[in-house]
Amino acid sequence: MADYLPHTDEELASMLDFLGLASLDDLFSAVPAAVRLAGGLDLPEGRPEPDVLAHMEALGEANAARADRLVCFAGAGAYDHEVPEVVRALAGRSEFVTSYTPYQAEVAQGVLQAVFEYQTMVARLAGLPVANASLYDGASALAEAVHLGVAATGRPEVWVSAGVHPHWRAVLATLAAGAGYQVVEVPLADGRTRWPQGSVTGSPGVVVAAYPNYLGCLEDVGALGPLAAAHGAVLVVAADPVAAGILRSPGEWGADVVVGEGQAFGTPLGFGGPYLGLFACAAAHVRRLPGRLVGETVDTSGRTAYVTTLRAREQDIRREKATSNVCTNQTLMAVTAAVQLGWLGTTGLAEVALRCARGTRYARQELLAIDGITPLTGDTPVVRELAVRTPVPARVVVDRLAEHGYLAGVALDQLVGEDGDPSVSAADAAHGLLVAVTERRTRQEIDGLVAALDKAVRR
Amino acid sequence: MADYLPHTDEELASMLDFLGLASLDDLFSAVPAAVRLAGGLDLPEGRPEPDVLAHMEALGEANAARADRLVCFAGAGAYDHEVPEVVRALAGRSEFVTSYTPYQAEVAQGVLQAVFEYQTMVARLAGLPVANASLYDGASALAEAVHLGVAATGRPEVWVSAGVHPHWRAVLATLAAGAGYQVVEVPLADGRTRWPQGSVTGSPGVVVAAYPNYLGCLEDVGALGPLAAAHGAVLVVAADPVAAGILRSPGEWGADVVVGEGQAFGTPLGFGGPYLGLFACAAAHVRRLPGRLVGETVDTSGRTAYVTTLRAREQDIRREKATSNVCTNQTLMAVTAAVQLGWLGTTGLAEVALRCARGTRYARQELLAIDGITPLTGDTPVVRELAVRTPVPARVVVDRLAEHGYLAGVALDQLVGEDGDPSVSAADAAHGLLVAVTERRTRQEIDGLVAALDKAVRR
Amino acid sequence: MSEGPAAGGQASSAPLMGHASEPTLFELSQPGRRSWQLRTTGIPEWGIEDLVPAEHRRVAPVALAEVSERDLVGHFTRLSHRQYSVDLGAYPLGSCTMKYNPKVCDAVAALPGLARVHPAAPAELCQGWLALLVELDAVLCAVTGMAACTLQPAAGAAGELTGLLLMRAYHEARGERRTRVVIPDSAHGTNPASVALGGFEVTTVPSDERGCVDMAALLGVLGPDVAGIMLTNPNTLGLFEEEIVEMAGAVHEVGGLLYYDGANLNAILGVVRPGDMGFDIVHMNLHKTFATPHGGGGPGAGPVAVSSRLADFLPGPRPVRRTPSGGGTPVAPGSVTSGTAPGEYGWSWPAHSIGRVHSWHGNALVLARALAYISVHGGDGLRRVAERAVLNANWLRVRLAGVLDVAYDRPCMHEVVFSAAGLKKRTGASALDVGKALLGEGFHSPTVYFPLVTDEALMVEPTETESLQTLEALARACERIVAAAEGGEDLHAQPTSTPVGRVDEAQAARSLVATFDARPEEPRE
Amino acid sequence: MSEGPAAGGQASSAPLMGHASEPTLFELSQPGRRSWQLRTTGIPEWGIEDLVPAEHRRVAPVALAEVSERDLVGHFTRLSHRQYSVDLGAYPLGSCTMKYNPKVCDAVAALPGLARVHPAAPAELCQGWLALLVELDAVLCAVTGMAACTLQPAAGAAGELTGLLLMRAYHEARGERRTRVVIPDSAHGTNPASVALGGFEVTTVPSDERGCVDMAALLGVLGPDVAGIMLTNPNTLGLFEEEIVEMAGAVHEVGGLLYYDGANLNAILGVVRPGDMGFDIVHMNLHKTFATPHGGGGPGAGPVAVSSRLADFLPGPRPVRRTPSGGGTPVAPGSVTSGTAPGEYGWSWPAHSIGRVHSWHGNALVLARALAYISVHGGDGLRRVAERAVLNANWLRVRLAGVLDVAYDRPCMHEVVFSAAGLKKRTGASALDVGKALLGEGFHSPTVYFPLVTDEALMVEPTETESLQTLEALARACERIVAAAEGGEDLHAQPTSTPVGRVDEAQAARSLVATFDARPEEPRE
Ligand SMILES: Cc1ncc(COP(=O)(O)O)c(C=O)c1O
Ligand SMILES: Cc1ncc(COP(=O)(O)O)c(C=O)c1O
Repeated sequence: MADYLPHTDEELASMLDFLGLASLDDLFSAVPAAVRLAGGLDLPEGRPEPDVLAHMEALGEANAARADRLVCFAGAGAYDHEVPEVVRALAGRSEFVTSYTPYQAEVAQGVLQAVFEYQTMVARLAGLPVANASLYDGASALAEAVHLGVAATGRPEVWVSAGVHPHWRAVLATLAAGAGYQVVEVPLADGRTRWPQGSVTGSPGVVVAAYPNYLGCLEDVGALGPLAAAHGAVLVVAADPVAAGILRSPGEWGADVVVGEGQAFGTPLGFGGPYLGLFACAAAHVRRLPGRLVGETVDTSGRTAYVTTLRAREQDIRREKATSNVCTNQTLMAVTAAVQLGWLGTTGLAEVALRCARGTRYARQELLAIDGITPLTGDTPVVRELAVRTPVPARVVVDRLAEHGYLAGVALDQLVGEDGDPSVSAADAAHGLLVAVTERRTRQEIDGLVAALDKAVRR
Repeated sequence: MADYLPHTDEELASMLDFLGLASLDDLFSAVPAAVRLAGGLDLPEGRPEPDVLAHMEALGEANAARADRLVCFAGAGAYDHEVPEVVRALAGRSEFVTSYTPYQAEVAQGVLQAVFEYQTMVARLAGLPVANASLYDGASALAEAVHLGVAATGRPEVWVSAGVHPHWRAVLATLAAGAGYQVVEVPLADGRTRWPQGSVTGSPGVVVAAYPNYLGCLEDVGALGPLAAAHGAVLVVAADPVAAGILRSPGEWGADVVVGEGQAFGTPLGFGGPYLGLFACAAAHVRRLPGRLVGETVDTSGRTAYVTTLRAREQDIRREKATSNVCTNQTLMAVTAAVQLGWLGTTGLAEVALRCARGTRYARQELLAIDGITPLTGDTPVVRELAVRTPVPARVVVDRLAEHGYLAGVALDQLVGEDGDPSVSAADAAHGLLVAVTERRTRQEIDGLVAALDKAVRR
Repeated sequence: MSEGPAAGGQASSAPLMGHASEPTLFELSQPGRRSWQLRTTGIPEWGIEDLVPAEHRRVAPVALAEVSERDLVGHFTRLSHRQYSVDLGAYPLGSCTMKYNPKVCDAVAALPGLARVHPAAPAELCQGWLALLVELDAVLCAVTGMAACTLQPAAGAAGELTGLLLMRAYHEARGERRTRVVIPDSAHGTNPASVALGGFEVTTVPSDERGCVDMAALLGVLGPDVAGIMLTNPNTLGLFEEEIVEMAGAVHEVGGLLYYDGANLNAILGVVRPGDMGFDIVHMNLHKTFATPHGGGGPGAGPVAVSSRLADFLPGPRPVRRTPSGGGTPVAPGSVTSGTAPGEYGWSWPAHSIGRVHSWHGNALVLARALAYISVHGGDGLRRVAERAVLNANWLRVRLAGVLDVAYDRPCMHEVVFSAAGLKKRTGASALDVGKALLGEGFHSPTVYFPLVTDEALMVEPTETESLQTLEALARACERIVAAAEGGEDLHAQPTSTPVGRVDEAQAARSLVATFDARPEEPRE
Repeated sequence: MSEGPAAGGQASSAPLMGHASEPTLFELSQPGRRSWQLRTTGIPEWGIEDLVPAEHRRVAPVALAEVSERDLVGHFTRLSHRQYSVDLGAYPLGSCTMKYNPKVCDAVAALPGLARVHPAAPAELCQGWLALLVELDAVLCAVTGMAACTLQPAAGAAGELTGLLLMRAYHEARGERRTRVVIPDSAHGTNPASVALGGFEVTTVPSDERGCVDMAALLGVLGPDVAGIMLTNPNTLGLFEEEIVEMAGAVHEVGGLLYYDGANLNAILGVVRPGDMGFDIVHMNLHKTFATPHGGGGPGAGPVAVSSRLADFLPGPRPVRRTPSGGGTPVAPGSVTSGTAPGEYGWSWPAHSIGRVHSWHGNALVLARALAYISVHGGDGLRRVAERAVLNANWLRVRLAGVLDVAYDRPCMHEVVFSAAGLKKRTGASALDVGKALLGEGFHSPTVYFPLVTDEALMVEPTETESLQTLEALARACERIVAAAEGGEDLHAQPTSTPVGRVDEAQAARSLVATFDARPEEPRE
């Protein structure tokens, strides 16, 4: 009977008395008797905290793939980056963790200012003037960008590169069913999107590309600005925010909207969530920006202060005219990202990106030296991740390597799902392995992976 | 070259310039050249945080006895009690962790009030009116109590029951060498101290007993008040603060000073430290109370406020006339204890003590059912811990049980040391095993221990 | 800030030390400083030229702040001191269920066995996580009285949209094209927005004088083109829709579905289940009902549970306990253990799945927190939660009846809506003024101006974790504030004891400064 | 507190929300409430009568507070908001070395492999801990230039007493009974107190006009009955004792030993080692020099390192790397690895050990923090620490020279002592007043009235982790304060922006209320 309720028996009695009620049941007299639960919930009895914690620990033990047991070479949009204790400690402060959405600015300057700083950082990363306070994850950020683009152009045709993360495309497809978009997937070849050339049919309101794409490749994003412009379409770039530390910003490449997955900035792998949807856009679109936005202003005595602003775009004002329904977002992850990016700073982010690229390059060199392993994306440059073809099915490789202490990567067919991906051949899906090398991976670990893989593909 | 220093190269230059110095070396011109370190410290190069953390983790992996790997039945003054996350979270708040001794009360009400609450709790536990803000550990609390007693009575003869923790007695002996006390150890038989009866020689200024003693036994403390009074001595009781949850308080038994080890209140085993020296005393001795003391008062506008008080007892005022030199104490552990005792509350402390007693009783019953295992302390009642004789040397038992996942207890000879303890026969020391059962131990764990022990002593 | 440099070590921005503004991290920055430290890797240190083709190379690094770890810590610690939170005091924010968040859940979410698992790990290597999700799925079905669940939606609104897409898929599968969704006028703004994104039109039904859906009006708008209705019960006025069974009958009669907005589920835990009331689709806000904390605005989690006829449409893949045939089998709450047989758990796609609604599997660590919270309480405990939440709200309703006007003078559920309309007319003090004055009294403000159907609404949700003493203190604070207003005090000046006074929202919107780079040249002060 | 009940959920005591007092936990208590939850054990639930003989049984339970977890969290979170700390801002408290405490050390101290190890585990089962201690021992010897070390003393003062007992044992082993220990008049109060507890008499030597030990006076007090001298260098005035080599010679000449009080070690890390200056015994304050944080007053750690002739007297048991012969071998810093051979590390008793000085092995988790801190810095890094600490102090000394009087106008080491004597004479504002006013400016106060040899001392130790911008802001704050005093403002009213104003210390001492139970019947307010 342990719980978090303060009421003593005497207090219960006196409160009921105050209300003129005979029992706690009487509180629910408005609930029709016919539908009231007779026997209580069909749930096990409550258990004390330490028992529950022990159960959760046991569940954790049953996860062989934990990154403290298997060296993590899996990526595909979720990465094992360095998160120092200082970031965990600051972002974990209970004032940030246990507050609500900052509706009362006078007592919410902590979250508001942190989000303001986050917005600044994301905008700078994207190379665009404004960023919102976060969305759920990369996929939802992409979907919101498409909502924005369609609303801005009034054209529901959406061209999406197959280099965009398969799950994000899947989410977009799900939501498009409601919103009524026509999504056209543009396939890859050798790791590059084959955008339609010259005069083509169709009239996209939105064009979506990835930079680098989910196979780690740097595509010719330079061509996209003109392509989108030619159609009067909004150009959305799904960018990897870590690689952005060494790459030209999507804004410079002409993107109108930049979206991304911000997990890399201080958030644990956490089996896929909570993560962080990054969203930045050009000034022209600021009043269509989905979700919350923090602005700087002053208080009555002229002191700098922060407040959520441009509420008129939001669903609680626009109701059925809203183009987004997001309310609760991922603020704590945005605050975490602000702390992590504060920790990294100008030089640190560049260094992390550089180290990822170096590790990827080293792993590529060593992996391709294994007999039977070939690149999946030709010689298209990769900086963040690399896709190789393995002689045995990639799922088998992953299983075998787990026995040697490595999570070798992500098998492509697991990622693209049962139905496959039009841009990946069935054979490539089955034999494609996506390997991510973050700045945390050492040469020794890569050499170990390569040695184990060498054995595994020949067994 | 990663460190925590903010100085940029430009700033270094400008600061040196401001001082009219040519180099950083010039800052040390007062240091005679002859003794200056030429080649720098003979230490390895600095390593980045993640490398150091990994090294520390590896050291932790090399500790087989960690309580998350071996079920902990070791006690002897250091216990594996429940510490909920809420206590760790609150006591770990950085305001408590990174502040200094509360010299500036206006900005230290947090620590001061928490310590005031701690003092109240310790005093109530002890059954005495006042408690200090903490001492280093149980041993140092005992030594300080003896300092107080000798100073109060002016008599340097100290009678100490051999039921007092062997290490505490050892520390007392070490410090007595400086202070010039004559320490007389009074031996145990069957777990009870054989205090001198009738008219005896000697004139103790201080009498020290343990309740329960380190073998877990409840001694006849009722006789001690009169004994001490007969000699005009100060009665010091070293009490286990958890068992105090169900035992008559030492104050009720007539103690003038109560000391104890407060580790049980929220502090991890931590290989023996930092722990928490508990210290409470009768009103008569308040001006001799060692260490810091927080008092309640008001601020200029009459608001309740807290401040360290009776500073005049302290070493920074009394200097060579001080009877204690303690300055830095264990405040954070005192704050932790206040939180943990706040979490336990009146019913929780009693419940923990009761559960320890039940577990000890159950373990006793099951252990003594093993062929060849006998009690070491006869039928003297035990509530906190129990000592048994094992047919094979206790150290061997501990080693063997470790292979089965148990830290079976503490081998007596390890505790009493190479020179043995006058109150424990050599045979008992070699074959004595001290088993502690906290409220965290389940029946399944005890049954497992017993089954493994049964096998181990017969192997 | 006082004149002088922006200094990392100056605490005058912490309320403890005074009320200056905290400089931004960018102002604390000095080129050449750093906090970061990275692992030694031994990998060849190729230059950027060797790694990235010239045209892709960034010309200048992304300009972030450059601060020492010491200044980073000072900055964010001081910011935390400028932030109210449940851990500091009561947070009676209506519709938000700001109850105490047990710390044990932080420990759960930090377990390396949960926090450090990659979401794309093969099922074989993450059996613990799958078991956890399967267990939570079963538990949420038991709590809501539904048949199956998706854990993917990341928040309540995402759950709403998912639910509406399920509604659409369901009707389409039956060859029906229904275009309208009915929503009461007291509904939360996310409901109509979700309806629009789901590709439906909104039909609004008014509330009657008792604060409930006007039954006659409802009957009037129902028809064969109605896809369904979205309700929360208790509704956003904190009142239980007593005619829910009749409403359900009427909606089902015309072939529509009932959607339950779970924002108010806290009130009825263990008392009545949405499924038993006739709902077909239910979203839950785990960050409210199951205390997974709200994180200053998120993350949340918005699982959606459905009746059996909708199960085949749920998003995929779903975590399941595997059967030899390869499909999933339903599990009973509490029947999941960690001593899983190899391959016991896996992923499965519902036959007519609408597809994914999340990059991965939902806000997994939030889900783990919710399961821990529920496990500690058990069935009985959850019922106690509802009882105490409702008791607290009613106690405040009666206690404050003479102080503020109760919007609907009848027993409420877990929250109660007051109106400051009378007060405003008499004294000029608005709902907002009362809320701001409460800040100065040591409490968070209630929700103001929602629901829209109540004039000058003050929506108070004390939650079950606040004590009678706290309720009494809150009531006295309200009394003092109202008395002050009646006594002629101008509440517009409130609050005065907070880190900043009232902020100029109009200026924020008029001259938008949403990043540091958009700051006007001359400093404001 | 405003009138009304003491309410767990009212945050008006948090500076963020106003400045009321926080009720004690006892006032928040209500019989019947609880926070605790304990494991299910399955052990028979014997009653107390079955377990404890009647005469030993407690009649009534220990009266503690009874609060909900929610109120526990609210209370201590609010208390934390009433507490200044390094993490909030600069803490230029002289002699205390309040530098930034790296968070990585918190992670180290929380590692289950370190935090959850029982201290009486057999050496075989705690090889990692033993290796850690052996490594730290070697590192501290390298830093101080000594031969061997004990890690047991729990703080600086405990180290002092240990050192004096070593001194005593050393002389006694040589058949000498020396009775006096020399201490400069600027020494910290623990030094004379430790001398007394060590069974020696104190002989005080004065400082000369340059702030250093008066050499002539020292020579005058030395003799065959002098056991040794206790010094800190730089001394408590922040000045380096330039004649240290001569002093060491003179003390050694008469057969005495030199004790180094390590409170100021931060200033000379990597620049000069106490061993090289001629010291025989050195204690270190790891909580100062090696940033193990000070915890609001502790825990600290005060290891004592000694020259080879004192090694055999060290407290035991000592952690050692085992030799086949059973003894220990010295190790080089950095040579310790975790891939230990079984039984590589063990415990060993020095031949003539003075005995234990701690219940177990010292404040082990503090020691682990210190080793982590040192490992990150390495030899070079520690030297940088000293350089920057000294640079910061000198910069402030020169920067503030026109504002406050520098006690000794010459280059200082890591701290600088100002005097407010002149200011006080001119304006009535004392050192204390300046310190209190600094609180209101967002800084912790310097150490005031220590060292005793300086009138109206303000002892400023900025430490190396504060930035130039922070120093400048601190200097400006001092300027503002002095200007205000010169302008006739009464600084006695300061601080006004803190949670409480100046506290009545006299009343605290006069009518002692050291527990809640000692509170006078009627409330003060
Ligand atoms: C009634 C109601 N419905 C829906 C929502 C939206 O939920 P979320 O914020 O989790 O997206 C809210 C949140 O405030 C709500 O109060
Ligand atoms: C010069 C000096 N010596 C000794 C000490 C005592 O050290 P500790 O507080 O760690 O016992 C201090 C502490 O302030 C000090 O400043």
